[in-house]
Amino acid sequence: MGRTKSNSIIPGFNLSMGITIFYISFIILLPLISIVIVTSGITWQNFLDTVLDSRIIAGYEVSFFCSFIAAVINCFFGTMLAWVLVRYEFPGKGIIDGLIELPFAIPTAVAGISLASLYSPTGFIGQLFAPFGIKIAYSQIGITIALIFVTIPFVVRTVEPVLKNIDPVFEEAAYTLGASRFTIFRRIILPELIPALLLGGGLAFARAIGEYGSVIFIAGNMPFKSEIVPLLIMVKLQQFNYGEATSIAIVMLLFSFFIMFAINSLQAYQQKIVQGGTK
Amino acid sequence: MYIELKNINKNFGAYKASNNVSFALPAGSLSAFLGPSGSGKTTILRIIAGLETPDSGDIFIDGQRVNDIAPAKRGIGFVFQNYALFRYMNVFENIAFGMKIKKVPANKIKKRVEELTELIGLKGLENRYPVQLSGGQKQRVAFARAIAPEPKVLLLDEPFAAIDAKIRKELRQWLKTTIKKLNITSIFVTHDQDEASEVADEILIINKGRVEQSGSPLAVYKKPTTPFVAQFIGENSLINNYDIFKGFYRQEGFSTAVIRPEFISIFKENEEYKNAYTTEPGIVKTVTFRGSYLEVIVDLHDTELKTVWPTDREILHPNEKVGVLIKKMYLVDSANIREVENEALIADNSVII
Amino acid sequence: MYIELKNINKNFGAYKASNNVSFALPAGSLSAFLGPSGSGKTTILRIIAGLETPDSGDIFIDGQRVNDIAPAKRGIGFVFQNYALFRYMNVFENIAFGMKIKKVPANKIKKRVEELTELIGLKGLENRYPVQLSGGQKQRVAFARAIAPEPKVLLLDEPFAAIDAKIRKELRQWLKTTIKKLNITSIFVTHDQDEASEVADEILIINKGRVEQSGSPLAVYKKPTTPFVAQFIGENSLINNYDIFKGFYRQEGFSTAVIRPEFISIFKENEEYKNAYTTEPGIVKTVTFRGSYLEVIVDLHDTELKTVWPTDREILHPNEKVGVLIKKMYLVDSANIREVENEALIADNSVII
Amino acid sequence: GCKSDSESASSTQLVNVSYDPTRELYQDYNELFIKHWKEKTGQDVTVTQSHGGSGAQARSVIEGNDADVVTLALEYDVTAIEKAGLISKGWQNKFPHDSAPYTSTIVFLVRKGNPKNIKDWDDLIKPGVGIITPNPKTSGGARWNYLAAWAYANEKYQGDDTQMKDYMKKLFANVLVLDSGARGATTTFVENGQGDVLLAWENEAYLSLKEHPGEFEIVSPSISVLAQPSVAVVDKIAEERGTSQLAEEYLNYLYSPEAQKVAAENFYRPTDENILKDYADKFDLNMKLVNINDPLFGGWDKVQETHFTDGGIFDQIYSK
Amino acid sequence: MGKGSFTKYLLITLSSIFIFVMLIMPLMVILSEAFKNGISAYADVLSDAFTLHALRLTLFATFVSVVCNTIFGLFAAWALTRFYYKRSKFLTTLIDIPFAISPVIAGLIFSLTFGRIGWAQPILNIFHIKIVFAVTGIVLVTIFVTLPFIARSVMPVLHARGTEEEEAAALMGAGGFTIFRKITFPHIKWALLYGIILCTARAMGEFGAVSVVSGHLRGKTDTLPLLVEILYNDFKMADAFAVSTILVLLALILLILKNVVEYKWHSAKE
Ligand SMILES: Nc1ncnc2c1ncn2[C@@H]1O[C@H](COP(=O)(O)OP(=O)(O)OP(=O)(O)O)[C@@H](O)[C@H]1O
Ligand SMILES: Nc1ncnc2c1ncn2[C@@H]1O[C@H](COP(=O)(O)OP(=O)(O)OP(=O)(O)O)[C@@H](O)[C@H]1O
Ligand SMILES: [Mg+2]
Ligand SMILES: [Mg+2]
Ligand SMILES: O=S(=O)([O-])[O-]
Repeated sequence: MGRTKSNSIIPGFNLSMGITIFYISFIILLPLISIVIVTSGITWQNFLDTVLDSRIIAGYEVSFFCSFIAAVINCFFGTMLAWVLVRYEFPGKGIIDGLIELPFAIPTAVAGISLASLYSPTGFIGQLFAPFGIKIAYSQIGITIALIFVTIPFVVRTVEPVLKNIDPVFEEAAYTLGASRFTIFRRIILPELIPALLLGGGLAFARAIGEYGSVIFIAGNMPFKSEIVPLLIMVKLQQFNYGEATSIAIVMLLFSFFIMFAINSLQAYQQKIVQGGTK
Repeated sequence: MYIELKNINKNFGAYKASNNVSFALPAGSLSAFLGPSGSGKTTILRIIAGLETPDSGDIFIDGQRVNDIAPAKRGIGFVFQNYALFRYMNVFENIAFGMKIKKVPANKIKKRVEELTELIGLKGLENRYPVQLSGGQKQRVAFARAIAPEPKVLLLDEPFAAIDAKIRKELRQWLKTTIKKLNITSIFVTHDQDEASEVADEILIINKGRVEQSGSPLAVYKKPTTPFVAQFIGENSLINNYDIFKGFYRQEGFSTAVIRPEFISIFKENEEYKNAYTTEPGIVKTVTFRGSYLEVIVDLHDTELKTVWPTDREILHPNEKVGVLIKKMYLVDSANIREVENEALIADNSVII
Repeated sequence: MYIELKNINKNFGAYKASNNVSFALPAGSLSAFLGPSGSGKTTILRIIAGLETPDSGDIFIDGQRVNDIAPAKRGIGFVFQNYALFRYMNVFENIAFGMKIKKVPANKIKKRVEELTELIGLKGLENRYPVQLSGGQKQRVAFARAIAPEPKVLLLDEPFAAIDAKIRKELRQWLKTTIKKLNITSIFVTHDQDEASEVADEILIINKGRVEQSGSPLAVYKKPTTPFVAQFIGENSLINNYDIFKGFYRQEGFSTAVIRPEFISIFKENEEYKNAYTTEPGIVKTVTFRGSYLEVIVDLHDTELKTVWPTDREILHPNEKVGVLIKKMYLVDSANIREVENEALIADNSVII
Repeated sequence: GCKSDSESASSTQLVNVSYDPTRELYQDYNELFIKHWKEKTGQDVTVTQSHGGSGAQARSVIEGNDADVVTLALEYDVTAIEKAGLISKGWQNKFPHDSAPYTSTIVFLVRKGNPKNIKDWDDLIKPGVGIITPNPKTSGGARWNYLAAWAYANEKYQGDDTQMKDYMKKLFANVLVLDSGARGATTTFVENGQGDVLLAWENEAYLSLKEHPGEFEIVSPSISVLAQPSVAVVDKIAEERGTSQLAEEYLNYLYSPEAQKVAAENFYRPTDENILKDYADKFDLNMKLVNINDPLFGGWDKVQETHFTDGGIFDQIYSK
Repeated sequence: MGKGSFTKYLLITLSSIFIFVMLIMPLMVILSEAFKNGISAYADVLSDAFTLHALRLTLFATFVSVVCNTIFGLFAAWALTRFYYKRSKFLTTLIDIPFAISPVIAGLIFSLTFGRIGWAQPILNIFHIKIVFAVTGIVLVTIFVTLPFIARSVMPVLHARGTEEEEAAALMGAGGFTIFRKITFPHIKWALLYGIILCTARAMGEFGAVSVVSGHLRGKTDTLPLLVEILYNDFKMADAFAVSTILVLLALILLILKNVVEYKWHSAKE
C-alpha cells in the first residue's frame, strides 16, 4: 500500500516525519527517560524486592482484576451503546450521545466522591444492596464501578464508527441462510467489531490500571483487599522514595504496554484476514 | 410452474421499482433478468427472496404462496453481487454456515462441504479466508454457500459483475453446467446480454420495473416484440431516415429503424455478388479487430452502419469501396415494432427464380 | 519516438516487477499494455508517470530524459484505475483542479471546463459530486480531469475495469475517438484482450515484468511470436495429443498445440464440402448463442474443440454429426512457437491443382 | 511560552506552600500579615497560597515548586526538604515551640448522642465498633492518628511491645475504610455514613461540626498526641528570590497574639498559653498530649523508621 | 429485515439504564451537592476571582493542548499513513504510550525531567526557563496525557482510504498544503472532530498529571480540577461541587459546538 519514502510523489515526508519524531521525542521519550534514570538509582535487588513485595503483588492483582472486569463490562455495554446510537432512532438519543464524553470532562476525584456517595451502604444505590450483604463501595466492586465510569468513552467511541461502516449485505446474506438476529450479531457483526473492541477494551484497560483519583474514594484501600497499584506508588512517594515508586510504575507501564502490543498484534492478525498479506 | 409471480408491485416513494410484474418459470430452469441499470432487476430478485416485501401481488414457489413465509424458510439460496462472503470465516466455515444454523450434524456438514469444494474445484483451499481468494474463486464459494443448505431456488444478483473479463467467460460456462447438473431452479440478474444469452435458457427483459419480453435468448434476439427490446438487444445501428436505403420505404408512424450487423452484407469490389441489383456502393470507415472477428463501420448515404467481417476473409481497409446490402431492418415507434425485408431483394430473388 | 523506455528494472524486494523493459512509442499513438494480473503493467505506467522510481534504466519523453524531472513537471495526465476522483469536489472542481494549481485565470478555467464537459458529454452535470455519477460518468470525469491541463502524455490504468459491460463497450469507442481527436500520445492498461484489440493501435503484451511482444492487435493475433502470447491471446483450445488429428504429426519437443476457433471449419452433413478428404467426422456438444454468433464445441476424437458458427447459417444442434476440418495450429514448448498447416490439406489442395 | 517569574532583588511576593486544610487559616492570617508588613515597612506584599497533601506539597518543593516558606503537617515533610538541601539544618529551632506556631491533636468524631458510647481508646477495639481513619502511609497527617493510639497503648500496657502491637492490631481490625487522605476519611464518615468513629485532627473535627451542625459530637480521649504542624523558611529559594527577611517575618508573626487568635478561630490550638486559655471552652485542655520528641517516639526519623517504613510496625499490623 | 422491535426496545432500555446509573446519577449527585447551600452560595463560588482564574487557566491549557495535538496529530497521521517508512509501526506504538501510563506517573516523569531534581534542569537553568510548577508544565502534561486522541482517530480513516487521490493531486502539481486542505481534510474532518472532542474533554478534566506539576499556587497554577480538589480538602464540599459544575457546563458547551459543526458540515455539502 505505502510507497517508499524516497520516491513518494506525495509531498511532506520530511516535514511531517520531522515534526512527528520531534514531538514524540520531546513530549514522550524525553520525560520517559527519567523514569529509567530514576529507577537506575536503586539496586537490582532493591528493585526486585520492591516489585515482588507481597503487598505490591496483591495490589497488582486487585488492579488487574478490577481493570479487566471493568474493561469487559465496558466492552459489553459500550458495544450496546454504540449499537443503539448507530442503529436506532429514539427520543433522548442526543442526550445519551452527549453524555458519553462526560467521564473525561469531570475531574476524576469528583467522579470518585459522587460514586462513593451513591454506592456506599447508606447511598442511593448502595442501600438497595446492603440488605443482601453486598458491599459495593469500599470493595473491589466499588473499584470496578469507578473504573467503568472513567473508561466508558473509549469503547463506545472506537466501536461506533466501525459499526457505522459495516455493509448490511453481510447481514442479509446470513439472514437468507436462516440465521437468527442473535446469530447474525454473534457470527457476522461481532467478528467485524472485534478489532475495534480489542482496541477500545485495551485502551480502557490500560487507562483503568493507571487510574487513581476516582478510585481511591470508593476503594476502601484496605491492604491486600482493595489497594490498587497507583495507591501503592503514592505510598512510596509519600516516603520520598522515588526509585521504588518508579520501579512499580515501570512494571505497570511494561504490563500496559504488553497488553497494547498484544492487542496491536491481534489486530494485525485480524487485519490480515480481512485485507490479506502485507498490504 | 415452479416460481410464479403475479401482479407484483413495489414502490419506493413515488418510484415504481416493480410495475405489475407477472411471470412463471418452470422447475429446473435457468433464467436471466436482463435490463439496463436501475430497471428493477435486483428489486424483483429481493422480493422473491423475501428481502423486500412487495406492496401487492403474490409470490408462489412450487405452487405454495410464500408471501408470508419467512425468507429463511422459503428454501432459497441467494448469491450477492459482491458475494458478501463472511470475511472472518474461511471457505469451510462460509460454506458450512447455513447448515450450522440448521443444526445439521457436524459429520454431515463436513461431508457436504467436501462435496461442494470438490464441485467448485476448490478442494484443498478450505482454510483460506476470502481475502486470499481470487474474484472467480470467491464467486464460486458464494455459490457453494448458497446451495449448501440445498435450496429449491437459487437467485444470483449479477454473479459475474465483479470479475475480470477473461475469468468471467470461464465462470459463465462453469455456472451453467453446474446449475444444470444440480437441477436447481435458478434466476440470475445481469445487464450484459452476452452473458444472459450464453448462460440462460430463458431471458426476461426488464425495463422500468416491467417485464418487456421473455423467451429463449435466440428467440428474443431473432424476434423482438417491443421497440425497447429491438434496440436493447444486439449491437445495432439506429437510423431515422431509413428510406434512403434501396428497397426500404418510410412507413407511417415508424420513425426509427434498427439494423443488426448480420442484416448487412458487405462485398469487396473484386468479388462477384449475387444480388448486384440491390447492392449499393459504400465506403469502409473503420475496421476494428474484436478478438475473433472484425467490426466494420461502413458509410452508406452518409449514414454509418455497423457490421462484422470474419478474420479469414481477405482483409478490408478503411476507405475501401465496398458493396453494401441491407437485407432487413426493424422499424419501431414508441410502442410497436415491425420487421421489414428489403423489397428490392425480394424482387431481385424472385427475378432469378 | 515520443515515449521511450530503455532497460527499465524495478524490484519490489526480491520480486522483479519490471525486468529490463524497453520499448518506444510514436507521438500520437494509442497503445495498450495487455497482460495477466500481477504481470507488472501498473508498475510500468507508474514508472513513466514518476509515481514509482525505477531501480535502473532511462525514461524519455519527447527525446528528453525525464528520470530526474518531478512527476508534476513531466506533462503527464494519469487516469487512475478507480478514478481517484476527489470525492469532496464536484465535477467542475475536479476538472478545474489541475488548472487552478497552475494558476490559470478563472475565466480561462471556466472556458476549458465547459469545453471538456461538452467533450465528455456531461454538460449540465458540473455541480454533481462523484457519488452522484454512474461508473461511466466517473470514468469520463477522470479522463477530463487528466487532460484538462493539456498534458503531452496520457496514461490510463485499467480505465474500463470498474464499469458495466454495456457501458464499457460504448466508452471504449468514445475513448478511442476522443483520444484520436485530441491527438495525445496515450497508453492504457488492461487485461482484457477484446478491449486492447478494439481500442489500441499497438498492444504490448506484458508477462512477468517483461514485454513479450508488441505490434498491432491483428498482427499479434495472427502471428504470436512467443508461447505465452499464443496461449494468452484468443479463445483457444489447448491440446496435448495433437497428433491424433488428421494431417498433424508430433514434433520433437513441442508438447502442446494451440487451436484458434477460426482454424476450424465445420460442415453440416448435407453440405458439399471442398476438402472432403481432410475432413474428419465430429459431434456437436454444445451450441451457445453469444450475442451475434454461436459458439460451438465439437467433439473430435474425444477432444473438445471450440469454434464459431454464424447466426445466419442453418442452425447447428447438439449431438449433430458434422464434418470438422482443422486448418492449422500453433505448436508451443516452454520457449518456442511453430505454426503448422494441416499437411493433408496442403496435399488435398495440391491434388486439386 | 515559558514564563520565568522575574523576581526583583527584594520581592514582595511570597509563596507559602501549605497543606490541607489550612486554606481559610492562611487566608485570614495573610490579611493580618499584609497589614502588619505595610505598617512595618510601608511595602505592599502579596502572598500566594498553595495547598495539597502535606507529603505531596513537600515533594513539589523538592521538585521545583518555588516556596519561600512551607507550613506543613509534619516535621518529617519539612525535614525531607531540608535533606534535599533547600532548608538549612536546625530550622526546628529557628522559631519558638519547635517551629510549630500552632498545634492540634487527634480526637474522636462520633455520631450525635454517641450511640456506641465511645469515650476513650479502649472503646475503639470493642467488637462491632467501626473506625474510619486515613491511611498513615498515604496521608502524612494520619500518622498522628496512629501515633496517638500508640501513645495510648504505651500508657495502658506500660511499654509492653507485644501487647501494644496487639492493641494496634485490634484497633486496625476495626477500621472499615482506610482512605488515602484526611478529607476522604471525613467524607466516608460524615457524608457516606460509614463507621461509628472517625479519628481526626481536632481542627478537622471542628470543621465537620461546622458543616453539619447537630449531627456529630467530638470526644476527646484521655491521651493523645501533640500534633505539631511545622513551619520553615525555604532558605535557598528565599535567598534566590530575595525574600528571606519577609519570609522570616511571615513565620515569626504567626506567634503574635493576633495571629494566634486567628489560629484558634480556625480551630488550631495556639501555642501562646494565654490565648489558648481564652479558648478553654473550645479545646479540651485536660487531655494528656505526648510530644513527638518524647522518648516514646524519639523524633520523626525514628518514628518513620520503626513504624512507617516498609515492613515497619504499621505494615506488620496488616501483614498476612 | 424484520421488525425486531422487542430487541430494539430491550437494548434501548438497557442502554438507558446503564447511562442513567453510570452517568446521570453521579451527575445528579454533583448537582445536588453543588446547590446544597442555595443558589446565591453557588453564584458566589463561581464568581470568586480564584475560580475565574482557574477557569481561564483550564481553558488556556485545554486550548493550547488541543491546538498542539491537532497539529501534531495531523502531521503524524500524514507521516505514518501516506508514506512507507520502516519504523512507522514503532512510532505508532509510541504514540499510544500516554494511554498506557498512569496520569500521576505522567506528571511525575515531567517533574523528574524538568524539575529541580530533574536531569534536564541544568540546561533549563542556563536559559532561566521554568517548566514545571508553572503554566508551561501544566500545558505540557496536558498535551502529554491527551496526545494520542487526535492522531489515533485520524489515522484509521487515512489508512482505509489509500493514497490515490493524493497521488492524483500531486501529479497535477499540487503542493502539500493544497493537497491536505483540498483533498485530505474533507475526508478526515469527522474523525478529526471526534478526536478533538475527546481530546478537549480529557484535557479539561485532567487532574492526576496536572496535580503533580502544578504546585497548586492559588490564582496562578490552579486549574479547575485542582481547585475542586483543594476546596474539597478544605471541607468545602458544596463549593467543590459547584466548581465541578463549570466543567459539566463546559462539556455541555462542547457538545453543542459539536452539534453546530455537524449541522454546518452536513448542510454544507451532499
Ligand atoms: N431501498 C430503496 N429505496 C429507494 N429506492 C430504491 C431502493 N432500492 C432500489 N431503489 C430504486 O429502485 C430502482 C430499481 O432498483 P434495482 O436495484 O432493482 O435496479 P437494478 O435493475 O438491479 O439496477 P442495477 O443494474 O444498477 O443493479 C432504482 O431506481 C433504485 O434507485
Ligand atoms: N509497492 C509494492 N510493493 C511490493 N510489491 C509490489 C508493489 N507494487 C506492486 N508490487 C508487485 O509487483 C507485481 C506487479 O504489480 P502491478 O501492480 O504492476 O501488476 P499489474 O500488472 O498492474 O496487475 P493487475 O492487473 O492486477 O493490476 C505484483 O506481483 C505486485 O504484487
Ligand atoms: Mg441490481
Ligand atoms: Mg494494475
Ligand atoms: O493532607 S494529608 O496528606 O495530611 O492527608
